[in-house]
Amino acid sequence: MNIIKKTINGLVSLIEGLKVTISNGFQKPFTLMYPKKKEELPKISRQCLQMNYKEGESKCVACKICEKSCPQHAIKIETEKINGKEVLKKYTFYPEKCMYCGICTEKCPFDAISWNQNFDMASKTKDQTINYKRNS
Amino acid sequence: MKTYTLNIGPQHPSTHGVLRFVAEINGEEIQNLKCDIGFLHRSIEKILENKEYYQGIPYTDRVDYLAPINSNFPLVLAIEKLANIEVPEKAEYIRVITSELNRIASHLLWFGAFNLDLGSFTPFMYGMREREKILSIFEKLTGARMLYNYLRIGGVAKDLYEKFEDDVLRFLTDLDNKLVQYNKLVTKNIIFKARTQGVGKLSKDLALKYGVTGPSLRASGVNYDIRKKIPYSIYSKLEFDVPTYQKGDAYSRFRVRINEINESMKIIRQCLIQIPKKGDFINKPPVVFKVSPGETYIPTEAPRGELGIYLVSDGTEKPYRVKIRSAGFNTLNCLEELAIGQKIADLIATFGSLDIILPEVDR
Amino acid sequence: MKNLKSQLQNNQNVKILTEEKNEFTLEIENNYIINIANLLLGKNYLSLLTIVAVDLEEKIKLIYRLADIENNRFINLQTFVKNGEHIESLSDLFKSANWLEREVYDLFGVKFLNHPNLTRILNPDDFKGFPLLKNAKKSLKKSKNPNQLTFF
Amino acid sequence: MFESLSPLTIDILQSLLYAVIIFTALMVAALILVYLERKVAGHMQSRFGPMHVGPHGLLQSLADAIKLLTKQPQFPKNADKIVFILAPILITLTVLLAFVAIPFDETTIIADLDVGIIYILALSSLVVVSLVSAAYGSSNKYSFLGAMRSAAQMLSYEVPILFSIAGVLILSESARMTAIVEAQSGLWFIILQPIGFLIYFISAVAETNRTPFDLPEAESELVAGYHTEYSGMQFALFFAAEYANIVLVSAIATVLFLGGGTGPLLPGAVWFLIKTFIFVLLIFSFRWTFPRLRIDQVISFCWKFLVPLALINLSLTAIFKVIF
Repeated sequence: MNIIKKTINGLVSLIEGLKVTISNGFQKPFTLMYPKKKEELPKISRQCLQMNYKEGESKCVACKICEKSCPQHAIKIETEKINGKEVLKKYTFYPEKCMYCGICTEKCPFDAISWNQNFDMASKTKDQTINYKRNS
Repeated sequence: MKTYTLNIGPQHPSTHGVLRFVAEINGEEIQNLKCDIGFLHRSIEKILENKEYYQGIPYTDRVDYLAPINSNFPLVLAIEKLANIEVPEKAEYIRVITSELNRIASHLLWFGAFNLDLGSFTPFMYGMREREKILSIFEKLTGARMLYNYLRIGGVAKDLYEKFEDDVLRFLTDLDNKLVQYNKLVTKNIIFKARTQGVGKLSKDLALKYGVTGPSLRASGVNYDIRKKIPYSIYSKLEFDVPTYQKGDAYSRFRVRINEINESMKIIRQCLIQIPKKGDFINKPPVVFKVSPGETYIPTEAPRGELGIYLVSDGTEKPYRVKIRSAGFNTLNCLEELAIGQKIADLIATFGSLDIILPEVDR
Repeated sequence: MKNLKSQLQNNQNVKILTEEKNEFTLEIENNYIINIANLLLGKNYLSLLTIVAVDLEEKIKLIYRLADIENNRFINLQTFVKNGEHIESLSDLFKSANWLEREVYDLFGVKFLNHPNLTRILNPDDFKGFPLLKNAKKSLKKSKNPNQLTFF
Repeated sequence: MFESLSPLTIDILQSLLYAVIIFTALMVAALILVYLERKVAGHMQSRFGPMHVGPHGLLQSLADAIKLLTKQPQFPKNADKIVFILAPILITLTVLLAFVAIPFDETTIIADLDVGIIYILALSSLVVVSLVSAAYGSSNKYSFLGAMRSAAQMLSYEVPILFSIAGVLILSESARMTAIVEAQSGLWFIILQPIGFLIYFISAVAETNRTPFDLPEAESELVAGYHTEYSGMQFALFFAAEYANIVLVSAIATVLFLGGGTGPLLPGAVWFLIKTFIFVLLIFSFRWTFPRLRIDQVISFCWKFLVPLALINLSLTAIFKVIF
């Protein structure tokens, strides 16, 4: 008798499980068909570092706080002297070194760098990772 | 009897990262087992010695990438203890809410991976589906899906966003319904029971001798939860139970973790009620930040057990030594003894039920 | 608890550094480690949770964190090992000591006597030097055949 | 044009035509089934399954087949090359040959053998030979373990299958497939033999190495079991054989228990396909719901539960038959 009871209980448990999976089969899938539909990323999502501009000029004053605070040394700042003042010449961001911790944007006192939601960062040349370059 | 050696891993479907077993096998029975670890050794302890205190936090994310906030926690607490920094109450609540959410996410992933080890694929997808919802909440809150770098010395990085409470509550009610389904699909399933009950029995004695902590210890009948026993943050103000089972087999470990999801949900609901609506979310330390010399050990309850940080400071802006005590290291050690006499299938089941991830073991 | 405290205070080899509600920090000479650990094991301190090693340039500080998990009591056993000195292994008393001591050996080069299998655990076997020492950069040398890693 | 041919030649030509049609149909069916399984599994797991190749991913398995066809065959270092190459051919051959005796309709059958069901059983027990030779040929420990498991499992489950079919044979009084179908014109045998059907179905799942009995290829333990070392077309043959095998056991179940190709309105072959299809879907949904058993549990479940139950069922059927 015990065996029969056990068998029936076992069968019932298996059928209950089947019910769950089959009923899930008729519900709407959770997947987002990625390349066709894209979820809008929240504004604070950290995907690619970008330089902020004000009236066509970079907000960066080349204080190098971000460069120093970056744990992975993913930021390189080159400066030059114009009229006796240190001015930003070239701001390079190395995405392959970056670990997207967000410390640089947090530390920046001038709101000169921020994150954008462009996670599709593949580019053909390394030059395109340079965020800012002064033409002179 | 002639035995032969079977090399399982480092590339193997169910080694949860990169682990290598060298098993001496007689037929299907394991006679001797050696674990070869270190494939994911990144020497995070050494890296932390060379970074300033605030720079070290993102590296602890990578200690246990399934529960980054729980791994941030001990380091932040240790620095605050040595530097005597007060944390605003709101920040404490945010920390607890996020770390409990992270615990749920980690357990959900484990739920899936364990079932995958036992050969059923669908629960894995269900676990991932629920975890994805948590990750979306975290993305809105912290700006990243997996490695958040959210806790800061003296608080958290960002304030809660506007609809955070609604999002979390909606997720929790959804998860309540889903857990009932999981119960039907997995917990009561006779094949699942046959595969896990009595498998990988970790006796209380053995668990204590190996220094096993966390859910695996609680499944062996020891009621030890650091959130209760050495309360940190605001856990002493919160009401929750510590699920404990006596048998110490894979099934008990499974039940403990599923119950822990429920307890975490309880904690989050309490926190959402008690959290002060106004107030600072961070007590910013000075820019040039130095920690007074000294040393301290802070244990916390991570999803996998006791995650502790031993911090030695020499008064400069960089730590002198950081030791990360990971739960997985001790737990994996006991697998070498547990596996003897088991079948290969049971080895995988036992290993899965112990919830070990290798980046935490190798650091 | 009080019983244990008085016993520890009477023991000449033990120095109580700090004392909290459920946590002691003791300092001992490294050749008494087996004795003291045995004593504590008898007092229901069954688990060795971790071994912390700190490199203090000329010597290495070892902190054994023992726990009586069921009664929520902890003891940090602190001892020093000078460069080139040995320390007795605890792997007979605590099962977890096996891997923990291997880890300390691997990263700091502390030699444990009577350890059943004192080999590298996190680093590959042919790794030279001990990476977590403060002067590790000098001692770290590239292995001769970087492409041929042998395990075990 | 055909008048000049002798009746024997016509017979042979007709059989050949049937054979070609059925074999191609089976290979196409395997492709469709792979697509179907992925789609069913996808929806059960609240995802879409293949979506990108063709509308709703319809051409996905075709693309996979082409990819596998164009791959260079790989041989492990210590492989026994002849055995290694022959094994996938052997398994496909055995499974396809079994279809010779399946009646899709009252008339659509290649060879209506007197011992049709026995012939099919004999062939399906040959499958294990090819699995073991695949493992032997590839000289891999995982393959070896998988093959040992499959040998133990498939040999054990032959026994309950035989007993459960014997019950049907007692009722139908013939081993000829068409005769079995005819015998069910009144009542389907699933009603007369519910326990026999259950035993057959469970054992059939075990015979096809599907979850919960997929130990020979248990991917979380043995990587891929007996076909760990196979790639390209050889792997595709194993794959096709697995799906053809599923169709085979479902077809047998349809013939033995669901009255084969009989039903109102629609032609017989369509009914046959519908019934088979239901079984196939059921086996698919098993795979995506249940965990895997352990080898000792599989064997003891067979010998301690299924075989005694099948024996009881068989003797009850015999007594029933003698009395009435």
